[in-house]
Amino acid sequence: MNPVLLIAIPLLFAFLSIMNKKFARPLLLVALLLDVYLVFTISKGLYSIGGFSQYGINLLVDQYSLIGLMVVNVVFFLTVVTNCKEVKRLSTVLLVALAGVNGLLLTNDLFNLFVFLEIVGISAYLITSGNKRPLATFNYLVQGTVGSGLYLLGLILLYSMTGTLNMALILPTIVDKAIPLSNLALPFMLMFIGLGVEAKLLPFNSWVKGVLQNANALTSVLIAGVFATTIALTFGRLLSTVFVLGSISNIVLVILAVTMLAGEVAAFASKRIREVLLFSAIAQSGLIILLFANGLVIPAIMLIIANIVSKYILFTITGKMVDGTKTDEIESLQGVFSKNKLVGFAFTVASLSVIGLPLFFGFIVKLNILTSLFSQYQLFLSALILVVSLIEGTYFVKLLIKLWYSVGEVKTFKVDALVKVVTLIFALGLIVFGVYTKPLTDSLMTVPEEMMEAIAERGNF
Amino acid sequence: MIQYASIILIMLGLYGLLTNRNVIKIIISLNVFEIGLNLFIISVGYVDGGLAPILTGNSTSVLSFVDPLPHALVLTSIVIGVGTTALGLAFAKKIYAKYGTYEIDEMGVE
Amino acid sequence: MFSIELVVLSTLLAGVLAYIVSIKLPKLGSYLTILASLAVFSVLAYFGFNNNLDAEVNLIPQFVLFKTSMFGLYFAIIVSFIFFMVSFFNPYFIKDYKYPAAYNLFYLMALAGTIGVFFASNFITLFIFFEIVVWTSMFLIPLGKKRKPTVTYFVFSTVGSFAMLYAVMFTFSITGSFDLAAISVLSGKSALLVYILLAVAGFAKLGAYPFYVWLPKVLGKSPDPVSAVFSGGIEKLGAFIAFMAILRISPASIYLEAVGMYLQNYVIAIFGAITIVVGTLQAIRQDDAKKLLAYSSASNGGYILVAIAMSSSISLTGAMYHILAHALASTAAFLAIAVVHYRTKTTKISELGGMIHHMPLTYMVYLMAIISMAGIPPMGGFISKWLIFQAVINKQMIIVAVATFFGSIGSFLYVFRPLAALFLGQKLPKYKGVKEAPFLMMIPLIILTLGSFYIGVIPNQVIDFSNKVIAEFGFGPLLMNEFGIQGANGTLSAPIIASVFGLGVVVIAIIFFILPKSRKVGLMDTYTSGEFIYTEELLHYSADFYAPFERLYPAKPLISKVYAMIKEKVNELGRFFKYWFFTNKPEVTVLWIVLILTLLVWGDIL
Amino acid sequence: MSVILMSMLIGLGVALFGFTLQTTIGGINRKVVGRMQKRYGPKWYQEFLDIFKALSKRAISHGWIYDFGVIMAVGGITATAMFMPITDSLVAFAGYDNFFIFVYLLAVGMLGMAMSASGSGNPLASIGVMRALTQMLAYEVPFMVVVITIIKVSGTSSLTGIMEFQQANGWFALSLPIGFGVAFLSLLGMLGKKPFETYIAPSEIASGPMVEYGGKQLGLLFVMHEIATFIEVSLFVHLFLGGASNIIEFLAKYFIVYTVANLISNLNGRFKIDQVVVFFYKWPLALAVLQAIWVLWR
Repeated sequence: MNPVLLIAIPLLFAFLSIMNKKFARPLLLVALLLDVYLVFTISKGLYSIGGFSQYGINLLVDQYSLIGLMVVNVVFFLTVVTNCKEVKRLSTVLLVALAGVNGLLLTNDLFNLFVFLEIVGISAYLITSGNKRPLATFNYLVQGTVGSGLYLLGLILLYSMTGTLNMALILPTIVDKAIPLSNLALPFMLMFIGLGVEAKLLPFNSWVKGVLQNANALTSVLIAGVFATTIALTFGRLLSTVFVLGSISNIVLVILAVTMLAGEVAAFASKRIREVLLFSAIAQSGLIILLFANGLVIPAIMLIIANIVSKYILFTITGKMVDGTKTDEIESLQGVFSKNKLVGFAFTVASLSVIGLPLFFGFIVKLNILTSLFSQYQLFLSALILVVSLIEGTYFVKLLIKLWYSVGEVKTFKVDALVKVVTLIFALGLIVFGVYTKPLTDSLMTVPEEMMEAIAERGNF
Repeated sequence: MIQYASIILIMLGLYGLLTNRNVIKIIISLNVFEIGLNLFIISVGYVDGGLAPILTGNSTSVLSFVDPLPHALVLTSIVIGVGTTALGLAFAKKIYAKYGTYEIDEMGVE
Repeated sequence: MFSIELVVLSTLLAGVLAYIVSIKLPKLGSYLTILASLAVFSVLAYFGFNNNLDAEVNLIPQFVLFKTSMFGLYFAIIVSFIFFMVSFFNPYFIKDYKYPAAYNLFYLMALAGTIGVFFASNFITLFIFFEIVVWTSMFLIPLGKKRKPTVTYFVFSTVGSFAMLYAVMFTFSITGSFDLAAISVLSGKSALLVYILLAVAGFAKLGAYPFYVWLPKVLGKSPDPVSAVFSGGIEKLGAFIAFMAILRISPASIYLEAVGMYLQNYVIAIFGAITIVVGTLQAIRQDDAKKLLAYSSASNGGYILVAIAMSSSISLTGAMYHILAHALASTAAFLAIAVVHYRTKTTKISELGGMIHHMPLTYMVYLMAIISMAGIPPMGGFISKWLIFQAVINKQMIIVAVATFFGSIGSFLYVFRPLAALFLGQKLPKYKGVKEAPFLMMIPLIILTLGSFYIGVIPNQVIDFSNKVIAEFGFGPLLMNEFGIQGANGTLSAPIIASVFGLGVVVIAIIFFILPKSRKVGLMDTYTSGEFIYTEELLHYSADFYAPFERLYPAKPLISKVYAMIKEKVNELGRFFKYWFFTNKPEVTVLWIVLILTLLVWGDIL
Repeated sequence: MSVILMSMLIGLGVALFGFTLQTTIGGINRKVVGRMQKRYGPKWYQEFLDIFKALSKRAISHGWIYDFGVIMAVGGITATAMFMPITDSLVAFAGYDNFFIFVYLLAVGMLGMAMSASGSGNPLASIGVMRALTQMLAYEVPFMVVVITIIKVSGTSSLTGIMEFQQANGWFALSLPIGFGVAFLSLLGMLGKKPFETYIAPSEIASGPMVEYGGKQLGLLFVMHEIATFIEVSLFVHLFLGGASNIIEFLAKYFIVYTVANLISNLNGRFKIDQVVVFFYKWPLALAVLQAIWVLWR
């Protein structure tokens, strides 16, 4: 089946949903179900839209995008299902967002990518507008627009040098035409910054705090889970198959390292649960991009998967918790899990996985990251990762202990059975994958090869 | 020449974003930035003395055409820009409804 | 044949089972922990002693590999024994916990983890189980009085385990192997780096200077059985790592002629010495009996480090012996205090008094434990300290010797304090109805005391075993004859000492009982220089016991200020980042973008 | 087995000898001090009379630990004394007269006494014990540093071995003069002689640990005190003054050491307990360490 359906169906349904508001939510669910079904049935290959072969827009389905699509669509679906109440007003926007997300993962064209970036961006602005913090959303909009503007500028510069927008053709063309690295520095830097804004890299991420600080379960999971994963995967593909970092690799590495450090340190200094989680999310995305920038695709994908699952659990539960207790100060949330043990269990498993303790998936990921880094002899970077993850562990443990053990009166909150089930299944998944990872690692094995093949064969033309 | 002009526009837009603390002015700066960008995109496709890229019966070389792709791109880009601006204005209205002012400094700390 | 894998897995399963059972019946679950740890101990001991443990791995996937070694077995038996002994206390404490089911689960998981560590054949396995121990035991801590020590424990443990991880990965990047033997291949600077990192890991877990800070916090505030397990069992993981680091890696460095050892070993010994002194000084001034014992644990860890660093047959035997002796004695002491805590609800020495009249058996257990901890014959601690002293003198490490003697004498001071003020002294009326330990608690108390006594009188079996262990590290056996251990400058005969001591006591006891009988009077019937004092509290000397001595040194160790400062700095940095980067102002982002681009373009032009 | 039994009997003999010896010399010393203070002084066997009188009296007991501690204390000290060589050939357990046995077995006795004293419930006793332990921490470390120098130089920690080494190579008092001085100060501390008698301090804490005792308990503790003194002084003689090859030589050296210590004691006032610690950790420890470094690391 043609992967374009993944984009087309949600878009079509979005139009339909405008016509009849009543059916908006069912349409969204149907679209999601269809997408999930499609994701598990489409076959790999390169699909050109409109038959223009390399001159037109191409969609690429390889192992990489397939994994991304599966993860993102499933989590998107579950997010919508577990937050039915909040979704109502946003159904159309979510449909558009779904199209954008799938497009980002599938597209093989730089400009098309920009378009999807804007689609995702605009839907993100709209989703966050539900937080009743218009100023924060406005900030997000301004920064997002500047970011994508810079990305556009970069890609035009690149186009003027290479004459193509096909992602698979750019690297070969650069090699063919022997374009000097110094010329490439500016366009790639611009694109890096552009995507960096969306990927929450430090100094371009001042929007994150305002947006996520006040987000509910739906918004935060979508922004920090689904969108962040999509952007990270897109970023990853660009970094591994398109970008020639060359002379800017130092700046990039510094930016990423600082992002990681700043995120964790800021989380350490935070006293509100959502703030802690959002800063931690920033640090994680810094780490993910850092891995991509070092060419470590497999660990990066593993981290992305671990990240989206644990972020789903953490943000969903936090969202429900904040809804129920009307506070997100950790001090006043003390002991909440003593009344909600199952939810607490899922939360604990997710955070232990994020910290990277054994028996949980995060541990396997961490081990993989470090093994790969050390096989590149990246001594400094791995030391930094360890230091950072020590800080991370510290505040997560602090948080967990506070949430389990009360000092004074304990606040309560209600969680639907569905949320409980989903978070528990995810938590169990983290444990299962933490003990038995073989299927996952096997399916990841071929990713880098396939990515490189696409370039080597010049997109099969 | 037009490239320099567009770069100056981009710079102006960024400068506006840096210095303005008024929601509407920020949106305008954003627009200036985008216009600069769009001009730049068109300028990339420009070929001195080139023809419009329309296949006629005459046997003109393909190389003498201006590049049509940037024109296509810029259309999309303009559309997106308009969309963003509209959204920005909508948010501006919401902000005004909430705080009663467009000056960010007067809104107090959020 | 019995496979290690099976032991580990079935312990984990038993943990899960105990968890499920204790959701409804916490007490039954805690009895399960007794059974499970008994099973683990007896399987390890039985099959281990008969060399019949199977290292094959069939069920656990991937890179987990086990192997049997005398070294691992020695530790595994000790630690599983401690877990078994302590588990007898679980049924009594379980009802005080907020999450009893979780306690039972984590207790057994921690046990499984430690077994895994000791039998690991490659570093990945070692690290996995090490971390399992860290996080499972971490969740045991907050069930006690305070939550904060959990974080402290996590930080220090993680510093250690990350240092180890780095060392492991670094070794891997050079040798391409995760095998435990790979570290021996290293040379030059990389060997030194791995050496230091592994030493840090050992230090952190053992609670050596400068990482001892977590010990008093964790051991002082955890539930009592947990403190005992930490002190007797989990802490010994550090010794295990330190053994490997110091004995398996030999980075070439300066050889110190005067003490006959390499510089890095000497540095370790010095750190061990500092640990001894700091631990002793702090233990002397503690008012909380558990904290006092915690500092004493730190100080004893220092002895183990000093002994390992000297790396000779005598010193290594001393280290092995000390690990066993300290595990038995310190667990017994912690459990004795746990009984007091269980009955009186306090562990503050200054609030207690005259417990001996309520719980004489507990008192005797504590007495024997501290005799062993202070290194006085005829208990196990004497032999280990004697061996360590022999080695210290043999290596002529004068500075270290000063510390070891100081620690040894200092231990009289601190162990006597709970004895004098908590168990002895006036019988305070507020503890009138307090009873002796319940029957189930007595079992481990008595077994531990007898064990401590046995290894103090007949050291042959232990030394045989430890000779096999040190042979694995390439050291010759310690010579022994029927009565004595052959040291560097003398022989020690534990049975003779014990029997002479016994004879002395018997002779004097006979004389004592022949002499006219004394009239029994109350404790208030004492000489008070003519004052009339009617309340027991006023005649009880327990607060600020060593006040004159305590005045001579600062109350708070300097290093804890350093840690507080580090924490504050991280916090400050976090606030700095939050202020400068997460401001909710778009112009900041734009500014940074412009700056970076300017930098880039400028750099290009230049 | 019979060898051990024989040794044990000899050991008991040594302990009894030590008790008799020290009690006698103690009595003589009381006379010496009396003469110094222009008094006549008691008879030389006065101490025996005191002890036996105390032993024969009925007294009070503060509970089982009070009695048990006394037995443990005297038993422990007796056991320690049983290992003590008198001359280089007269030793009960040849080959096992390890220096560390004395240090640690002595501690058993001390612990027993401290336990018994604290068990009496008298705070003055506890204070005395606290001071005694603190003082022990003070004098023991410099002493041990000196002793390890001796052990390392002579290559053995057996007292007879050290004696033999000195008889061949000269006294340690002469070859290690600094250590000798330091050890003598420590000896004063061990014996509880002024200026280090803070833990007894009769006028201040009413004899400290001993405050509650009377009757047989007191008598046994006197016995213990005498034997402990015997052990400490003999240790000093064996370690520094070349030991003895016959009993007369031993008696002479023993008498001189004890009398000098006693005389010095009578010329001094009393330190406070923290002053004792500071005193020992300042110069004696520094000198002992310096000497050890000079001798061993050269």
